[in-house]
Amino acid sequence: MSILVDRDTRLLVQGMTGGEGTFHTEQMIAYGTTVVAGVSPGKGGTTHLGRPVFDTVQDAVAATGANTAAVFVPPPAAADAIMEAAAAGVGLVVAITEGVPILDTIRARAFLERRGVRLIGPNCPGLVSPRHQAKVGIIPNHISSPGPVGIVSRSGTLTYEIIQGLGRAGLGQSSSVGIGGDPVPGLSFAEVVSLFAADPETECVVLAGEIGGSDEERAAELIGQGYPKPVVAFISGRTAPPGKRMGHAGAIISGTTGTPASKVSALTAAGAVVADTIEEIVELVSARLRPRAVSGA
Amino acid sequence: MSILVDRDTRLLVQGMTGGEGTFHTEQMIAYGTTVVAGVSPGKGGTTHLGRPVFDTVQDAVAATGANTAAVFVPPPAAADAIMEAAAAGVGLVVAITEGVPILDTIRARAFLERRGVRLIGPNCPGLVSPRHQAKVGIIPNHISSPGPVGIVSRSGTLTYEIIQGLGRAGLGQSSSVGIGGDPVPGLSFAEVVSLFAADPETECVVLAGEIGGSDEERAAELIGQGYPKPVVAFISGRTAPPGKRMGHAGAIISGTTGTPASKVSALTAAGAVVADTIEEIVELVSARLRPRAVSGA
Amino acid sequence: MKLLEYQAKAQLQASGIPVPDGRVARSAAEARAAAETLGPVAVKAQVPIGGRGKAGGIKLARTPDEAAAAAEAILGMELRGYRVPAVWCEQLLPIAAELYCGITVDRDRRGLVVMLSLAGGMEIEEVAAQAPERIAKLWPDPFAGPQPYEIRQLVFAACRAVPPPAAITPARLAAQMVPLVRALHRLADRLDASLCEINPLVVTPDGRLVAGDAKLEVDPNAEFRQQDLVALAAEDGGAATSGDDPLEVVARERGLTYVHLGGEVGVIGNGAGLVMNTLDLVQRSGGAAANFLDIGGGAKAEVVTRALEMVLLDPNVRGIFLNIFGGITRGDEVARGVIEARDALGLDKPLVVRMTGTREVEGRRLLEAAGIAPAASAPEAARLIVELTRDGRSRR
Amino acid sequence: MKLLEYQAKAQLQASGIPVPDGRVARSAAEARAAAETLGPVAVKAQVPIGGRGKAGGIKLARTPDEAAAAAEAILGMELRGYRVPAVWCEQLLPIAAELYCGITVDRDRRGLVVMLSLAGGMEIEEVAAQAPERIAKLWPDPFAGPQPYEIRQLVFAACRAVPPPAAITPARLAAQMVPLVRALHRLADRLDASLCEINPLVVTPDGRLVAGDAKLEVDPNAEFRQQDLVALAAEDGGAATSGDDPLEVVARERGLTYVHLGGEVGVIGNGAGLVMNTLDLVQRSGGAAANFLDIGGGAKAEVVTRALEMVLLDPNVRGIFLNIFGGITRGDEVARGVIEARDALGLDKPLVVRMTGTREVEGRRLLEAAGIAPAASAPEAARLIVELTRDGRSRR
Repeated sequence: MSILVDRDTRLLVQGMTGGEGTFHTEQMIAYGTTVVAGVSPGKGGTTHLGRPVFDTVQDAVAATGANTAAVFVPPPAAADAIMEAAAAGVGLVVAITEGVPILDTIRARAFLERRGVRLIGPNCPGLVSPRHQAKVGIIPNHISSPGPVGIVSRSGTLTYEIIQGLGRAGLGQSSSVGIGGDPVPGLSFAEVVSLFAADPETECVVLAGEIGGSDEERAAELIGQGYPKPVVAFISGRTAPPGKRMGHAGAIISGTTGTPASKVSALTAAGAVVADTIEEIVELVSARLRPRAVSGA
Repeated sequence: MSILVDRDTRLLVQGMTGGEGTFHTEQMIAYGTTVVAGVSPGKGGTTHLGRPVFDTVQDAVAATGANTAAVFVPPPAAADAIMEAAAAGVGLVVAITEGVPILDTIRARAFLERRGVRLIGPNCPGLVSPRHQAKVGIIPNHISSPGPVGIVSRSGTLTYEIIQGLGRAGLGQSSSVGIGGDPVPGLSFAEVVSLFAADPETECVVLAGEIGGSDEERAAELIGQGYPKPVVAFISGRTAPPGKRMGHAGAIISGTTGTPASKVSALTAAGAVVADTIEEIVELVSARLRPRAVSGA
Repeated sequence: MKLLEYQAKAQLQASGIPVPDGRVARSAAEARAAAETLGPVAVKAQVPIGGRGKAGGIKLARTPDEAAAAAEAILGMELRGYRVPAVWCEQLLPIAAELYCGITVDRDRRGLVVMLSLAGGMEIEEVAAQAPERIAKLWPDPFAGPQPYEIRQLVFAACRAVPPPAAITPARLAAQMVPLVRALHRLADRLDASLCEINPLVVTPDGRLVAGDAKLEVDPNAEFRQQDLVALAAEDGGAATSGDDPLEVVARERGLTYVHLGGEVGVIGNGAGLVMNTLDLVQRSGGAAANFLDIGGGAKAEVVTRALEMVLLDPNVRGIFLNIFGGITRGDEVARGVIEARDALGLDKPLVVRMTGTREVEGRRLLEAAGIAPAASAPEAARLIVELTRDGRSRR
Repeated sequence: MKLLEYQAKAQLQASGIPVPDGRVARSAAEARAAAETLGPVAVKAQVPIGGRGKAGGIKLARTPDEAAAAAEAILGMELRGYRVPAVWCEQLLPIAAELYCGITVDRDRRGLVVMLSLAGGMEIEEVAAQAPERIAKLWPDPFAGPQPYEIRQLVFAACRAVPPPAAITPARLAAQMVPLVRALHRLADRLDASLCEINPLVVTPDGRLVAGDAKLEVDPNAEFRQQDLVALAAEDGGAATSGDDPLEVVARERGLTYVHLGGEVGVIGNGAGLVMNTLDLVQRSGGAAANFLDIGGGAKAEVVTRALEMVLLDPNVRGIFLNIFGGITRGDEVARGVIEARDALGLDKPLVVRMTGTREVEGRRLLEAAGIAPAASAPEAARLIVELTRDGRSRR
């Protein structure tokens, strides 16, 4: 059993017959994910990549018992696809689509929350649990390996960097979760960090945040309340230009949170160690997983 | 303990400072109901009928611990008032207002259902539980008396007729509930009938329905599943002109339900006795509460 | 309140739903002019009833002359009690199939329901009665409205129930129905429509959807915030209501809930349930009610006066049964209205008042002081008024 | 995408929110004509920045001559990098108090937030920082929107935090704020606004609310369905963007996510996090990034070509660091774009490519075949490009 996907995951792919959908579904199948269906309105009754295609998620769930959905549909229809999956009864929706209007995401997120359905993304790379050969999303197949590190990150490409860096040091992952880079994501850092706390496969957590918002600060609050596992954090964008201000309202809402300094100090105060580079993440994780080797060095 | 209101009821009255609100709040206080607050936006901080008045239900609940709301505000603002009460944390909202647009009621009803808050009305006379000296609404004070009969009715004035008829025969009520005459009511016949089933104070139930809709049929379904108490039913409007048809859609939706014949036969099949007049209701209830006296007559 | 076809179609069109091009004509000349612009047209009587075609209220016209002749024939004709004030001249549609799409209130589900059937057209009610499974339904969330995925589910379900015509694939139908249903729902929401119906929803041979007919009914409780529609419905000389019973038209103008029934006992009461029960009581006593008149809750003296005046407009009324059980309505107010009306109108017909409930004592005292003896109970009052109206004696 | 004040006010007015009467003027003559109609006016520079008054972008004019002079002075001036293309001449408002009312995205609460403060006006940001409790907030349900009762709660809370001015009672403020906030929220919803702000929201001495200024920002992700606004923002010669960095203007026209930073290392990568980290790496290696350019997920060869072209428009760029970690983006596509661009542009500056992830092997093979050796890691690539740009040597 993993945190969100495992051998019991039965995945349907919304937008499977499109270009990106096809490519990444092939990759997920190759990785070992149990892909049971595709959904493309109007293509019901056909087959694609050896999987049955349905007009609606409702039909796909009824016919295949799918319990997880990956969304590869274009931005104008993405939020609707997310809600469709949730209404049809899947328990987890992973929305890869980039460029979803924020008001759409806000509504879809609220819709899923009311139904107790988990959302990852949108604008995210998805997640992978290597030991279970279960991947939902677009994290490249060859970089992950099974191991004790749980990764949660806002950025897709940084997630890959961290996976690869850990891998080169011989450190595999329990699960790697890219929660997405949009201002309003589905699952938050704090929620994934909570899942890792209860996950026996995870021994150390890597949290890779970014400037903006205060989700990292929220996760720090949780970690500060006595988190049972070591947490290595990383904040990217420390030298990036400050984002465009959103009028007065942005300042009123964000207050003093959102800056790299705010995030680093909140995480440090909570007991996490904060790495300055991806190489340092790898070193710090190694040290926490093999404390004797380090103290004896 | 009664079904919905009792000595623990702490009532706030929305629209208490208006004409109808004032009159009926006086009546409720006179009856013995614990009225703790009034709500009239802009009149916060004043006192009316010896009760504090607040600008918002939120304030009223915070200050007085009100757990029940009566709504006397005019139709344009009634649904909003209902939702305000529910959002502020009361458990029961009794909406007296007549003439609420149906789409407003639909939304308010859904809003309350999601929060697990009970709604009675709108366009209803409210309810009274004589033994507990608790009345919320506009049922005249002097007609009710404590006793074993639970009444649930769509029509306000018919409710009074039945209460009065029973009273003249020496039969008091456990609770009398007017669920309201609008096409989309809050609590349904079936829901109130369920409450009476579990209410030790109620020995016999009077269900007074009307032509239109199929709530009586729904209650009959429930009663048919082995209801533990005798039910005397009454359907008014048997000689009334058929209502205006709502285009094709009305026919498509209503099917064969909604006619007096449909209701009478459903209730009879479920084991209820159906009275033809209010006088007959009284006779039938008497017979069920004092079977020996009747069989010996 | 019902809108006429052309009014409803204007609302649909403003919402982005395709409707055929057309013109309103109130004379043969106007119909001729319309046909000159539009080409072959259907000339359709503008009355708020269904089945106009079967009743002779719709004629096809290939030329302007035919259009003028059709308008000549239809204008002023009476269709189920409605005199036709105007015709709608509309370009003929090539029809591959007729669907049904409607939104109305589903009392059982406590919300709006969207219905779609590929077996639309004139026989939809039979379909509903005989094969309800051929109609797909969707109950949208009252705050969110129908979501695109729900509408796609509706369309694919409707296409499973009744195979779509060759002119349109399920996917193409879904692509057009998503915006159409959303627009229709927004319209229902914005206009407080208790019915918003397109039947037939025409599929053209090239696979487009066009509203062949349209019905729009507005919730009377919402008229206070739909004053534009109230004005619209009153246009065309109150076309939407002009065919009603003349007494009911007067009652509506006076803001009274009145239904004309044709008997001799005028019935007034407060609360629909009580008035319906009063009708039942009159019938049981061997009488026939002249009308249903509900003065509602909280009625003031002035409303009672207007109600009495209204009932007396019916020349068949031989006496009045006023049945009041006060809750929000107060006996003293009612009594004042009764006395005022009697005095003002010089009432010379039997009046039986049954009054109980809130301010009953005060009300009875007022009535008695004015020489009107209230009856002891509703059944007794019914027996009394039937007796009094049967032999024509005045109670005064 | 930001609208100018006059554009935002037109949207408010169409939504039923009161705004002062005004005219746009693009010349002194037009400003004079406006003042002749309007009387005494404020002449306001139309640039998408705050604090225009302090920067000299707003002048009061009592006469048409003064208005012409004010327009003459303001038109064409540069305010924080924006050249003023137009002025908004607006009737002077009598002001009893200035409130703040805004709707924006609250990332923490995962939804829109409505904010109201009776301490509005220029100092609202200080209020937010020093006394945030003086700003009342409401988080509406994303489907239902703000309900009247919630808005009343907001208003009464705001009046508890800051006492209302004598000109208006809390009840009267609530009565006006209910429709105003609902209209503002509908506007935000309809226009995909991530910010919809009225500051100051003026209370006139007779207790009316009028929008003294207005800001409206549209979510760039929603531009596909807000084409009217895109066209509007482009009017006035692209007024809303004309003051931006010229390279950024070009990038926006080309559909690229580009921020000009001023250093000498051009940075291109896929994913904001990765690009930000790349900037960090360049800085750590002692270099300075010329720009931030995120080609996003799933970029095709053609996008890579455009990105390289874009970066090379900056004359300060002495070399380029292309950092790709393929997920949805594929290495072979990127490699093709790099090769195409190099050949088409005759690239003569150092180019360091770091590529890993999806189709990494195919991408590296293509690059190597074209004579471009990919770097082994991102830190190594950063060190390399900084070294190459520092001494100006070409890697080719």
